[in-house]
Amino acid sequence: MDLNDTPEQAAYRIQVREWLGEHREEAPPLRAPEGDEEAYLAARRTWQGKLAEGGLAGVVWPKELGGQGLGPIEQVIVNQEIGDAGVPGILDVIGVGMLGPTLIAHGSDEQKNRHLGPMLHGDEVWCQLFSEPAAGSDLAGVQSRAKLGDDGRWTLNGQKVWTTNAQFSSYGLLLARTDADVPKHKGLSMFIVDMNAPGVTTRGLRQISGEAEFNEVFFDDVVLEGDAVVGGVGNGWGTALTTLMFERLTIGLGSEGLGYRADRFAAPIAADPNARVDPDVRKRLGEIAADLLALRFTAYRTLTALQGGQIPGPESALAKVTTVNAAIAATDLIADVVGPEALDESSEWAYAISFLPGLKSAGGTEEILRNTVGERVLGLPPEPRLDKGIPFSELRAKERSATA
Amino acid sequence: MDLNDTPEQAAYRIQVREWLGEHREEAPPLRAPEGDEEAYLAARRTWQGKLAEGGLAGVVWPKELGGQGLGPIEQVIVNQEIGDAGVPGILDVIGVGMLGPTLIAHGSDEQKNRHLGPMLHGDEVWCQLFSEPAAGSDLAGVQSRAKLGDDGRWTLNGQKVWTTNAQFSSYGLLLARTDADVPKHKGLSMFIVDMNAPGVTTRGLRQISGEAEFNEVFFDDVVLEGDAVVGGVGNGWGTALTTLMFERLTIGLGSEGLGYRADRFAAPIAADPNARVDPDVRKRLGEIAADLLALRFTAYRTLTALQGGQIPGPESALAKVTTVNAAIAATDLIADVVGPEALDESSEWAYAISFLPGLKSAGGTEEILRNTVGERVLGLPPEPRLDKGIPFSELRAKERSATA
Amino acid sequence: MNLSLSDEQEFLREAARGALSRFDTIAAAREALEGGELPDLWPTASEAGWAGLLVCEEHGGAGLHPFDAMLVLVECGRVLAPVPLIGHLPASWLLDRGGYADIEAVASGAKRAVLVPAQPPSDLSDLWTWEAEAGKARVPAGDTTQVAHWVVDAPGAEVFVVVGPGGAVSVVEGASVESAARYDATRSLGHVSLVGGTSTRLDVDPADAANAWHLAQTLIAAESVGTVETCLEMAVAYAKERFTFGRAIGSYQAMKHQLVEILRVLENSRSLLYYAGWAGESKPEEFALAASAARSVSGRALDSATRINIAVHGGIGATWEHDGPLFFRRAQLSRRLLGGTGAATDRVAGELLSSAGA
Amino acid sequence: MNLSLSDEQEFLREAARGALSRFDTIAAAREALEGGELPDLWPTASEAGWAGLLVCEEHGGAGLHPFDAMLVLVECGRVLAPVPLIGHLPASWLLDRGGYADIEAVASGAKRAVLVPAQPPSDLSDLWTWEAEAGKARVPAGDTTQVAHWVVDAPGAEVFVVVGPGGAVSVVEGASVESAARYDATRSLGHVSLVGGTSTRLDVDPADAANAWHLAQTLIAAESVGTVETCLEMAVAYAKERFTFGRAIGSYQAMKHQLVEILRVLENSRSLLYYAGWAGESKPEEFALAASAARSVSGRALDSATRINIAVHGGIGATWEHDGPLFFRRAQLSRRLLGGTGAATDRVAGELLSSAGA
Repeated sequence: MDLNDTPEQAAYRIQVREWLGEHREEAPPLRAPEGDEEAYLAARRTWQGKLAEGGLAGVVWPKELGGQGLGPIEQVIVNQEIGDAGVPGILDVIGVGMLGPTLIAHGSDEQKNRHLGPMLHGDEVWCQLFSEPAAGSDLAGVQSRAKLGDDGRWTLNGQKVWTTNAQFSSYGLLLARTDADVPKHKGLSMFIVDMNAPGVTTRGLRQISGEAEFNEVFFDDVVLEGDAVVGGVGNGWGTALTTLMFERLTIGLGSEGLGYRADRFAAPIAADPNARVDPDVRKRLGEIAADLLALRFTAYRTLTALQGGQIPGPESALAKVTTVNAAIAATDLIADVVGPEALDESSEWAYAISFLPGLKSAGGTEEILRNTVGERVLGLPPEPRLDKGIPFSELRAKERSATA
Repeated sequence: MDLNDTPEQAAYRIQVREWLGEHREEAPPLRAPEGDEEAYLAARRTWQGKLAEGGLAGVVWPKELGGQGLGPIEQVIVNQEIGDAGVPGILDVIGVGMLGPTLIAHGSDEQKNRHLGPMLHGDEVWCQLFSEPAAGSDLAGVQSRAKLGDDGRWTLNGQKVWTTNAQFSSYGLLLARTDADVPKHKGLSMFIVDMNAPGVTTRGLRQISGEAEFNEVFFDDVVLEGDAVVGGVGNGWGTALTTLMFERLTIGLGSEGLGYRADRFAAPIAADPNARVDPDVRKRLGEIAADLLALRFTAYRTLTALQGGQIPGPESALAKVTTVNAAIAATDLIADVVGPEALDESSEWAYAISFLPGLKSAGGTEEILRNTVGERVLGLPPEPRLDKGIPFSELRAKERSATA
Repeated sequence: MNLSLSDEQEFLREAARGALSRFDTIAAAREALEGGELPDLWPTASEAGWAGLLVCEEHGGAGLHPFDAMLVLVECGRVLAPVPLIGHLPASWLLDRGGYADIEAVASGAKRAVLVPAQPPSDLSDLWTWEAEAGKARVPAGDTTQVAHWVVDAPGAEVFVVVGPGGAVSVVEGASVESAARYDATRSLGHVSLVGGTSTRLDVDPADAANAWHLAQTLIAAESVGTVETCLEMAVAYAKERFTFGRAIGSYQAMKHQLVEILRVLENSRSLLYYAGWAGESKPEEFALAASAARSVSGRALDSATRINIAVHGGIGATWEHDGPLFFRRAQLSRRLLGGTGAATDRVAGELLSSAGA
Repeated sequence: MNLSLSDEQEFLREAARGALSRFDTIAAAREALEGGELPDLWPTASEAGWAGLLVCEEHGGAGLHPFDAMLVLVECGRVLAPVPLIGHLPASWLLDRGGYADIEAVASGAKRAVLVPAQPPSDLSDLWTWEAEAGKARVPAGDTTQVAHWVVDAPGAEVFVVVGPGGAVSVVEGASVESAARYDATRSLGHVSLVGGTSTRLDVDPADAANAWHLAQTLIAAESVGTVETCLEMAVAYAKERFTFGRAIGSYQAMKHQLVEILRVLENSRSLLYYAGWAGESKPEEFALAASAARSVSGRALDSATRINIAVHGGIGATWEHDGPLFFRRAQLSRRLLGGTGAATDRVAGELLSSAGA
């Protein structure tokens, strides 16, 4: 049991640290200055380009595609050193972490050559266009339709939702239905979509807090070239599963607890002389903190597994359940201790209290995560499926009649 | 809003109280003296007979069948006065409260004439033979088999479980399968079974606490006369639903919280000067107590509904969920406060801690209760049923092959 | 024994629902978060006779009981209607008992009153206390402290009924109020400075001052019950019409059991409103226990119901356009006002421990 | 970075599982509730080298680390094996550090030692304390108090390593033990009277006395993890084979999600065993925090897992013949020993608040 680097890893860490030492002055600040988001985005893109040139982006991408051809531990070392240097990481985590690897696995040579370079360098940011208003948990139920015309081009109509970064993305990877007359998993295809094409509209989706954390994206008769398909027509579901696997990996390698650290929550309580000696407050804080501390070593265990060549399984989703619920309990506790002042709109706690209910469903509801883990990890039998083998078009008709 | 009696109710209450004042000296103690259970049971039977003669048993039974022909409020008045007088109530609550009313509703005249009198007077105690090891939540899945012979008599084989009072019952009301080749709800019939017949074996079923709160009952080639069927061959499910409805009614009229009263739990905490000022202890006690206090008025609301001619719906089951969970939380709290001494086998708290996990499942698991309330009260759609319309014999075969 | 509503109570409830339905209070709640105006419901409340609900008939009121007031508050809670009754009703009740000269104006609604409440002593402390500006401690009522914080319904009130040291009650006119809206724009809230106001002692018993506190607890409890009712209705409706994997989501146990959990805590809360109503009218020695229990259970119900409602709606339930977040905001602030759900729960324990120790 | 078990650790674990499998400890746990004899596992433990696991090699031990001891305790917990290591191991570790003369006999298992532990001071109190006989308070360690209550593994021990006032450590031989079995017959427990024993001061730092307390916390945490593992396996197996309404009960969300909840808290508990093991070996300043967190999470996991296991089994899970109740009894007692899960949770908070306040 050892939390230290191997000699090779230590050498790599020094190399990364040296590069950061030389270039940290060129980095933009961690957060955008008030009212200057445009310029800040541009600076973040430039910085991503520098990181890519320095070999600190696409660490696990193959060398021939502009990456470093290294392993997940090296990626974590880069993440840690970037964190310690107090500079931002790459802007396009979704592209480089999840969508690029999907293209690498399923894309054509032309697609890789055209897109991977600008993605890696931050010249073109990408977004993930999977979820829809009626297809969240049941992702294979997407209704966005792409129709093949006689000219070999596709016409896309539909709506996506919960799309991070759509407002400044150049491209999106989009899951659409290309055949409604086969069972739902079988009629899907994956497309590359130019976010600046005519017919694409992006609208910010405001959350409880009032901030627009996500976007809705609308497609009205958007024309896609025949070569926009990734991984073959009708193979969209398999391609999507690859993306989701890389999503889990990105989460598994993420920093502990999405920034919800035990010490952050302890600070406002330590500041209140009544609260810090109150047995009820201490019990609540102790339980929350112990849960969050566990996640730190859960991440190390995941890394150990990765080093051994294992891919993190769906059980890593349980860390998200623990994180979100602990963070909810922690912000509740803090508001109980601080009182209504903690609910002032300018308070970081009010923001977290607003943000967390949505986070509970983001990336799959807690219920769906528990189903998946129960079935895939514990081997429990699935629920009876009413949609098995039924053509998608009939499914929708059935639902409409049931709620009519 | 009035918790007082109407003038008629007040008059009835005085009448009941006077009878109890005259006869309370004849009552046995509330609990059996150590090591003298046999004699105590006999005394309880005699006392039930006296209550019946005084009109304090079978309050809601029709007059012509030995009852008083009164309403549920009068039943509650009797319960309250018996409680206040510090004497035990009737011994055979299950017979008089649930099984007798089922016979009244579905039995033949001969069955009523033969059985209701001795049941009401405690001469013959009854037990309910519904649940089986493989048919608890899914009661319609009973496997006990009754076969009709050429001589018009039935031969019964099978096993029942969770049977209260079986060890001293004269008769039982038993749900058995009489046709395995039709869907499961349709092949059931209800029987009156002589518990002293050859082939009936009763065995105490010990709980966590070490006490035998329930019994298992085995039937080996037990012969039942043709007239033992209640409510017609193949109508067993409908008859059973009547019993379950009276079960809910009995619970709805029961005393608040199955004896788990807030003040009982407060006593040991009040006795500890550290605990009684500890904010965490107080919060836990306050939450538990508030929940239990609610049930007192839930019972009054149920009574109000009964007076208005309504039958309590499945939502009354939620009171059981609240009670059991509050009692578990309360005994936990007390053991935390008192320490390991609370877990001494002689402690009332150790007994409750042992008893409560079983109570969680008794009378239907919490999960089944929540399903029922969700569907019948909130109108939520049921889960897909895999056993609909399939003959019972094929169902069992399917299960066996699935687990083989 | 009969807990049915009387015909008058049924009428009161229906009338309240009808009167409030003339305003789109939920849309207003959202707009107010961005600076929109809330509708002024006080004329409606006055017209309906709610202002004088607890003032005796000879002083121009309706002479009704706490339970009747709770029925109105349930309706307010259902639609997040900003009617300042939690402040006004206990104040009017104290003014009535204390022989306040201008009581008829208070009963008619011409003068709006507000209770500047103090939490009565408990088995742990013999102090009367006010809400602290921030932090977990409370501050001694009145005297040296001249600013009462987080007073519900203070903005716009004319008559301040202030509970001070020892439960002494004064009428202050001319107090200044700093509005202190936080997170839930429908909750009128202010810091009340008593400096510069004219104060007149009101001749009421400290026991009445304590009952005014408990009365406020029952009203915020009732309001919570109404909000929980709406959350349950919203969530159940959505669970029936939203499909996933070919089934309505309400058919899944994980959803169904959460919805039933709302029903369970709602039923428990309702039962405790009856308890508090009955005790308030017929069993004064149990009013503190009953009111505290009602606040405790309904406060926790409000928190879980507003969260479950969002979760049942999935991602969409956490968006600005959805109504779920408005109810959630209500819950987050409500549970921390008037001592918070926590103080009420503590008092339930304290009442029981005192009895058990006696 | 590498948290995999070394080959030696894998071997230690497999060997422990193998050695314990030669006894039917679960059946013995049931029989012992009715006065049956428990198997004496000390010879097995000594032979396997567990007695000297934490004693350095030059004193006849294996010179291993807390994490290795935890691996053995997980195996004990899996089958409710009554091996008195929670008392012996921290005692042996202190004896080794303090230069106890007869350490080789302790390391070989020829002499069984027990820690009479004291809870070290916290941010709230600078007292070292012992378990009270009953009630929520704790009592100051040693000095005037001459009886230590609820000492784990005291019955049958020869060498008592007593932590007294200020964290001073003494070796007492000839103390008398009143056995105090409660509820879980597999848990060796006693009240230790120091009157009449001969006491020798052991030359160790109070920091070591504190670490002995934390070490005991990690061992009871590890034991809990093993018990949770078994409960999860039992419950999952039953959920696959038990059918209701034509489906295996494990296919219902209400069951499935509860089983996943056991997995979730089990995984968190396991991670904290790693944290405690790592801190115990390489990060002493975090050992108190890590050990307390491990105890807190695994103690709560033990409680919920044993309850869910019973609930998944339905009525049958609450019967005497079933194994579920034996695990439940273990949980009910364990969570109230060695300060209880509560004191560990409080210490987690205390450690964080001290750091935040500094």
